[in-house]
This record gives sequence, C-alpha cells and structure tokens, in this order.
Amino acid sequence: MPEDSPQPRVSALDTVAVATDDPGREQPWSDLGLKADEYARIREILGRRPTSSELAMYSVMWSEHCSYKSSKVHLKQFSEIPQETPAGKMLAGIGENAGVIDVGQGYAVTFKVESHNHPSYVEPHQGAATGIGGIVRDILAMGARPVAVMDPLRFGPLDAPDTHRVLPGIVEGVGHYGNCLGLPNIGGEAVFDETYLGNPLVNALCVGVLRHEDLHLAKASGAGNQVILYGARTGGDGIGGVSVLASETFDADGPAKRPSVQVGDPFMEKLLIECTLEIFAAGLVAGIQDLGGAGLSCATSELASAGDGGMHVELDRVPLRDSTLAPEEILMSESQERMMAVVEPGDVEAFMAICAKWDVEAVVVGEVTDTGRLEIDWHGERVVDVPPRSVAHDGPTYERPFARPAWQDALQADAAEALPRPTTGEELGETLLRLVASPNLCDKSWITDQYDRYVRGNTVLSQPSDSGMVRIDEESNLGVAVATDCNGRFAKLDPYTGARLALAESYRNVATGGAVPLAISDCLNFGSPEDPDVMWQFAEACRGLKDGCLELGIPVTGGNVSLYNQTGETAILPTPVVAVLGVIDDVTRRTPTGWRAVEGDDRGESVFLLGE
Amino acid sequence: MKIGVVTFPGSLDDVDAQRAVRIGGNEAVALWHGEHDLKGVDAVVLPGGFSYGDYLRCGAISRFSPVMAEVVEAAQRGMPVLGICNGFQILCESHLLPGALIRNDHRKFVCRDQRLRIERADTPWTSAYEAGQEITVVLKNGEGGYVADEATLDRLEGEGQVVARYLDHNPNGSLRDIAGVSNERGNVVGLMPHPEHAVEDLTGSGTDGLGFFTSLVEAVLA
Amino acid sequence: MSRVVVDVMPKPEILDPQGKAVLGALPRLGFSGVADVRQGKRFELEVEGEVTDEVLAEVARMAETLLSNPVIENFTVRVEETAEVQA
Amino acid sequence: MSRVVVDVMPKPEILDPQGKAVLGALPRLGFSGVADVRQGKRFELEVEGEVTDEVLAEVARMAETLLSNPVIENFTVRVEETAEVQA
Ligand SMILES: Nc1ncnc2c1ncn2[C@@H]1O[C@H](COP(=O)(O)OP(=O)(O)O)[C@@H](O)[C@H]1O
Repeated sequence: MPEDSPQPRVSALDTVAVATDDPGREQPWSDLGLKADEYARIREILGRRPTSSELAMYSVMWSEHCSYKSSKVHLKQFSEIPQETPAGKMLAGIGENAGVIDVGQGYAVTFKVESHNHPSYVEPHQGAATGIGGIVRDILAMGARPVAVMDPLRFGPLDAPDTHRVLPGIVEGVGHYGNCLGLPNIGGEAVFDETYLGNPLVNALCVGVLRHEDLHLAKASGAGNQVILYGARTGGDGIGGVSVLASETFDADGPAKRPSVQVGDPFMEKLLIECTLEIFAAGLVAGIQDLGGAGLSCATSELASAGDGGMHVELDRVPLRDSTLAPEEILMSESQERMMAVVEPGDVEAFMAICAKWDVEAVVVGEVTDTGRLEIDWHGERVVDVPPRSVAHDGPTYERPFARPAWQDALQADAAEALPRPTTGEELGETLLRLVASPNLCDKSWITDQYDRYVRGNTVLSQPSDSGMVRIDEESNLGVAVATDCNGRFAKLDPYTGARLALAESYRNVATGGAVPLAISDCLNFGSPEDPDVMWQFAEACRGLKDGCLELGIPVTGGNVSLYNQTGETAILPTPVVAVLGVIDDVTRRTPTGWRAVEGDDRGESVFLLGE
Repeated sequence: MKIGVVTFPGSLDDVDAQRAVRIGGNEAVALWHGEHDLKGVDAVVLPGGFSYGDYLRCGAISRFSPVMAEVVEAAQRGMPVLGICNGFQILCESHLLPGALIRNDHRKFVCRDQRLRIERADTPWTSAYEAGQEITVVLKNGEGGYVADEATLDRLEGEGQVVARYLDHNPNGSLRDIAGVSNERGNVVGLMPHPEHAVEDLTGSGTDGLGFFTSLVEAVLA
Repeated sequence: MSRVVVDVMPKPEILDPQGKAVLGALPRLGFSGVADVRQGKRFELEVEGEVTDEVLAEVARMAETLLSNPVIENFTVRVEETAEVQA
Repeated sequence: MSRVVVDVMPKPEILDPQGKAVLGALPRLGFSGVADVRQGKRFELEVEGEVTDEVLAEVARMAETLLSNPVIENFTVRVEETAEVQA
C-alpha cells in the first residue's frame, strides 16, 4: 500500500472488545443517517459505543424505510379495526412479512403491496425488477406459492423527456422479472401527473396461496436449531451508504466503489421459489425470512427478535460474490434472491439435498441460542453483540408535527365548476376525444401487452377488467380477485376522503368482478414527513383508511410506507394506493368488464344503472 | 397415451402443458431435466418458459440437459415431440429443427391473442385440424423471430415443413410469417404460440389450441 | 489467471433487430456518420494458468458448441488486448 | 468505411446473471479451467470516412449515452483489429 495513503489506515477489525477498549472513537453516525439522540440511544442500549458492524445494523434498521419511525404512530390505528375478515379470523396480520387470510376450503391467501420508487428512478429496469422480486419473496416467506403480480405505477407527463427514460425501463423491468418467474400480471395502474416527474412510483403487489397448515412465520426459536442462508451469493449491492464505514477499514486504493443499485436475477428467484416450496412441502422449516432491504441485518435481527432466544452467526461463512467485502458491508448488502431459514439439526441434510437439486447454494451460517442476544462473529472475533429487539422492533418513533396546509382551503375553493365548459356539440365532441386520448384514460395495452397474463393457466380476469382474478382450485373453482386503486388528485384535495375513495374504488372493482371483498393491503406514497403539510396528508389518509375499513368491515393486513417522494420542494400527490382482495366461490360465475352479446338472443344483455 | 412434459430449471408453462395434456384426454407424466429417463412415455412436450433464464440464448443451455440426450434419440426414432415457445427454441438449439429464434423485431416481449393458420394437418400434433384451418391461441414471447437462410426457408416451404403461420399481424418479425415448423419426418414440431393456453373457455384465449393435445390419439387410432 | 475474449456476432445475412434499433436511435440523438450497427455479445473468460494454443482451441470449442449458435452467429476468440479509449 | 467497436461490460462489482449461467454450464459440458465468465455486449459501428480522434470521441459519447448504462456498465471504444482465431 502507498505510504502516503490519504486515508488513515485502521487495520484492526472493530470488534466488541475494541469498542469497549476504545470508547472514544469518532464514528460516522451522521453520514449513516442517524440523529445525535439516536446514536446516544444505541450507546445506552449497548453500554458502550457500537462496533462499526453494529452501527451499520442500527443505522439501516432504524432508517425510515425499515423502522417506520415517522409513520408508526399513525399506522397504529389500523389495529383498532377488528382483525377479522367477512370470511373469518385473520391467520397473520400486520407485522408479519405479509398478512394471511382464510378464503375457505382449507385455503389461505396472502398478499401485499410494496414500493420500489427510489431505486426505479436511479435504474428503471433493475429498480422495478427487484421491486417485483422483493415482494414475491415476502409472499414466499409466508409459506405460500406466489400466483400473480400487479403493478400500480405513476409517472410524470407522458411527453416529458425523463418519462421516456424512466417508463420503458420500468415496464420492461416489471415485465421481464415477472414473466421470467412465471407469474401472471393480472392488473395494475398507469397514472401520469407532473408531480411524479422526478419521482416515479413503482408499487408492486404479489398474491400467494397456501393451505392453512403451511403457514410459516419469521422467527428463530428452539436453541440448537440451525440457521441456513440460501440463494444467491452476497455481493456489494445497495450498500452505497455504508461504504463510509467500510472505507475506514480500507486503504485509499481499496475497493471503495460500491454500487447503490441492485441487479436482479429472476432465474435465480424462480429456482428459489421452487426450492423453497419443496422444502416447505417436506416440512423442513421451523422459521423463515426473506432478505430484502437491509439484507442480513434485517433477517438476523428480525428472526432472533421474533423468536424465543438469541442467535449466533458466523458471518465469514456467508458465500460472497466479492471477497473484498468487509463485515459491515456483508451485513448491509441488499443482494437479491436470498432467503434465511431456521432448521432443526436433523433436517439440515434433507434441506441441503433439496437445495442441491435446484442448484441453489445453501450454507449453515449460525444457530439459535438461549442467550437472548444476537451475536455475530467474523473469523472468530465478535463484531456484533446486541439485544435483537432493540435493532428490529424497538427503533425510534417520532411524533412529527403536522398541520392542515395553509393552501388547502384555496385549493378546495378552486372547484371544477369554475372551469369553462364546452357549450356546443362540437366542443363537447372535442372534449370527449381529448379525454379518451389522455394517457390516464386511454387503453393501456401498450403496457400490459408486455406482461404475461396467461402463465399458470388460472387467470380468469386480467386487463382490461376492473380487477384481476385467478382460480386457486381447479376442482372447486375457488378463486380470488384483487384490484388496486388511488386517485392522487382527489387525495390532494382532501386526503381523508381521497383515501376512502381509493378504498371504495378498489372495493367496488373487486365486487363488480363477482368476488366478496375480504381485506386490504396498502402502499402509502407521500412526500417528506419533515414537512408538516405532507405529514398532515399522511395522517388524514391513515384516518380515512381506518374509518373506511371500519365501515366496510374489512381489515388492513399489511402494507408499506414510502416517504420522501419529492423533487426538491415539490412533493408528489399524496398517493395512498389501496389493494383490495376478495374471494369468489366459483370463478365460472365471474363478471367480465364490457358489454357482451348473449348468444342466440339478438336483444343482447340488459343494462342497469345502480346507485345515484 | 402417456405424454411426458419436461421441466427444466426456469420452465414456466410446464404445469399448463400438463393440464392441457390431461384435458386432451391423455396422461401427463412429469419429466425432470436432470434425469436420463423418459419414463416410458409415448410422446414428449418441451414447455414454454425461460429455461436457464434465457441467458446466453434461449434454449442454449437446456439443450445440454441429460434428458435432452434421450429426447433427441427418441425423436430420431420417430417419437412425437412438441416444443412450445422455449421448447421450440430448445429444439432448434438441439438441431432437431432447422433455423433459429431471435429477439422480436420490435425488441419487446409481447403477449396477445394471435390468429394462426394451420398449414399442415398431417403431423401427430396437428391431425385434429384441417389444413388451412384458422385458429386463435395465446402468443407470448420476447425472442420469437423465426430465422433461417433463404435456401432453408425455400426447402421448408417446398417440403411442407411449415406447420403454422401467423395471420393478420406478424407479432415478432418471423420470416415468411412462420409460427411453427416440423422436421422432415413430421414427428418433431416446434411452435412459438402457446396452444396449451387455449384449452379452456375460462382462462386463456378459448379452446382452439386443444387440437394439439388431442391429435396424438387420433394419429394413433388412424 | 489470463483473460480470453470470445466475440459472438450475428451473421451478416441474419436480421439484427437490436443493431437496427441502435442505428435508428443515433440520428434522433444527434449523432450522424454511422452507416450501420451490429450488436453481438462479448464474453470474458478468466482461465487458469497460461493461454496456450491448446487452451485457445478448447475455448474455440466452447464458443462453437455453447457460446454461439452457428446457424445465426459467427465468433472470434482472442487473448485480451488493451483498449484505446477507456470509460 | 471503417469499423469502430464498442465493448460494453457489466461493472465488476455488479451481478452478471448471464455470465454466471454460462460459467455454471461449462463444467456440465466437460469444460474445465474457466474460473469466471462475464457477458457483455459488442457493438460494431461502420462509420463513414476516416476514424479520427474526433470520431472516436463522438462514438465514446454514443457509448456513454445510448449503448451503455453508466450505472451498471463500463465501455471501451476501439478501432477494429484483426482476431487470432476466426470461426
Ligand atoms: N401498470 C399496469 N400493469 C398491469 N395492468 C395494468 C397497468 N395499468 C393498467 N392496467 C390494467 O389495464 C386495465 C385498464 O386500466 P385503467 O385504464 O387504469 O382502468 P380503470 O380506469 O378502469 O381503473 C385494467 O385492467 C388495469 O388493471
């Protein structure tokens, strides 16, 4: 190494022992996005300064994205809604990877919608693709076979140059990853508005089906059980941020450049799905978790926190794609297509055999302990020793100030009635043509034709229907339907009513297909929570959703919050996307969208208008 | 009849092909790419999907699977083999069928209901149709452009090895609108569209594809 | 460790939709003077030990059986050389 | 007419599923001795007239804006050279 290396070379590993002996070391907590009081709290929890690996874990797990620190206080009210659907008790709810509901005949269904907005702006194809990949692993981790995906999308104006950069890549990414997994795309949205120009929204939904007895939860219990990491190797993906930690331990000419984008491998994910389902079927799993945002930090701490003891991990056993990765980086890597399973010692061999059959790499990286601590070693030296709950579940919570924006009254007063109206038949015709030609209303097949909607052979409804519907039992014709909706312009005018409208629209779309709506998942896309105006929109939308669900008698099974969606000072339209799932006893009785001729009757079908 | 459906890593329409085989009145037998075993089947379907992620070239890696050695040998002996989409690509890569499939000319994946004309109704996979019959089945592919040199194309036309042709609109730039071809003997057929997604009224594009799965019995009975 | 490069290009007589798309996009982006574009694949193989003639012949066999499809593609095998302009 | 070649490769730190798939297939086909494979793209551009430094700079701009994605790929521009083994 060069003598005049500009970076101080901190060669020794930052172990728990070092942290105890050298309590005063300056740490880059602020660069990692932690606030001074949060850093102080970590020191308090540990009774010493954190090691750099611990700091990495806390910083990512306490981020807005993982800890829901700004949104938690508002989301809490969803648990006031009775935790049961019109078809019975919920089998798993908020807090699990995805909610699970009973749909009868011994079947359960799990579904969830999540955002992958920011990555999709940086690298549209890969960002959108890994969004699909991530939500599919969430569903898989519940013990379910993923059976369909949907993609609510929001873009800037269709004719804006950046939309031309972003949209084709996103559509191609959603399509390629989903097509390659063999999951029919049964619906979604494509909405265009100025406010999404620098901040497109890529929400991804997946539905999975399981038998009641197949339900799996993310927890590491039973001391002595083995912890297996399987799937893709770990690389330097998505750890742009923590490189500030790693760079402390590297020379200036070390591998400082870490990509902040992740590249997905849908083929690997398809193998992971089939392999995991075979492992479930063989009864070899005691607990399971997918690796998504925050990678191993999240999987180890959440599994241990939800379990009944602790966990010990030997981090140097993790198979790497890049041998130069430091322990902090391995803990934070967001490499795709990985899962972590907790397996009884006697089942490890059978587990490994199934992985080998599917060409999926699997390694025992640790075991469940009775210490109550999450302990991680790097080549025999302890780099992490923390109470897992403090990382995974007891992160900070903020009561962010919120207030009805000063401009809200003016906005509401500026009603559509003030707009000029077409007065002649000609003007009316022109207006109609403008409307049907608008990107928001026109035919979406230019997007949906890039998605496979037929694979698996169970798609009963898909575009251009109001909801997507799949058959889940070929004998009994039991099926489920899902719709996603949100009108951000309504939500901006009145976030409380806007959220209720999103719920009502989605609910209607499921019902008109012939299914009975049972439950919702939501993806709440908003601007910066540090802006009281935005925070008010968020609070109102949550309140609206809760009230709406109470009135309709359906629970929130889970969802996702995406904040900081803004370009400079301009926040996106408040966009609480609501996904409603319903059940239909007999899919042959579904109602497709559109007028149909009745065979042998030239009068056709009768048309009724319901409601006022 | 027993019809094997091979699952490769990354096969997707294997469950659909099995269902279509059953609806067509035959017994579906699951075959695994990693075994040198055709389990005594009378015919084989190579289903659609993205075997090996379609990395490198579609079908290029699957072609070397253990089961393919058996399929190639059986096909040369005259066993009926149908390759659908990715299966078609694997058959071309295995040199059981002439030509190759390249990226769609518009470079996008396309999923639509496609009208076809069955050009040849005397293969074991198409005997349930009339020559010239027009059907609609699902088409979905990203690399479905059929190409071969002019001489090969002329020979295919001359020998009647073009099994199906696209009507109305060529969805992927296939030369001479070719949607499916057979080998000289006619027992090996490759088809880019997906007849297995057109076997039930409820799902897919109707039932026009069923003939591909009922033909075998008729071929044997005839 | 040495690097052997295999270049695989569509045969001149075979349609190349990707190359054609690039060619079509160039003038729209304000680039002129390009008369044709073909898009192929480049494989970088890290081989253990020295690159003997035997190793090159082995790589040529990989190229012929796996990396290219002789119906539509040609290939070239070479030991890596340095480039003139590096990004 | 001269030929300028643009090679586009996934950045070393970025996952390359295609190269991985090829690497995995080689031993099954009986090829050994290859430790890693990366798969990228090769563009052959036929440019009118002589290849001056200006032309190369222009091609480098095409490579940067259209032919590669700088977030995940690197590229190289060079004037075509002859290969050692030709199929
Ligand atoms: N991004 C998308 N992905 C999949 N399907 C989509 C997408 N955008 C729209 N669709 C589908 O296209 C159809 C028409 O969409 P849209 O015009 O938004 O309908 P509506 O106005 O009735 O909600 C619906 O079936 C919808 O699910």
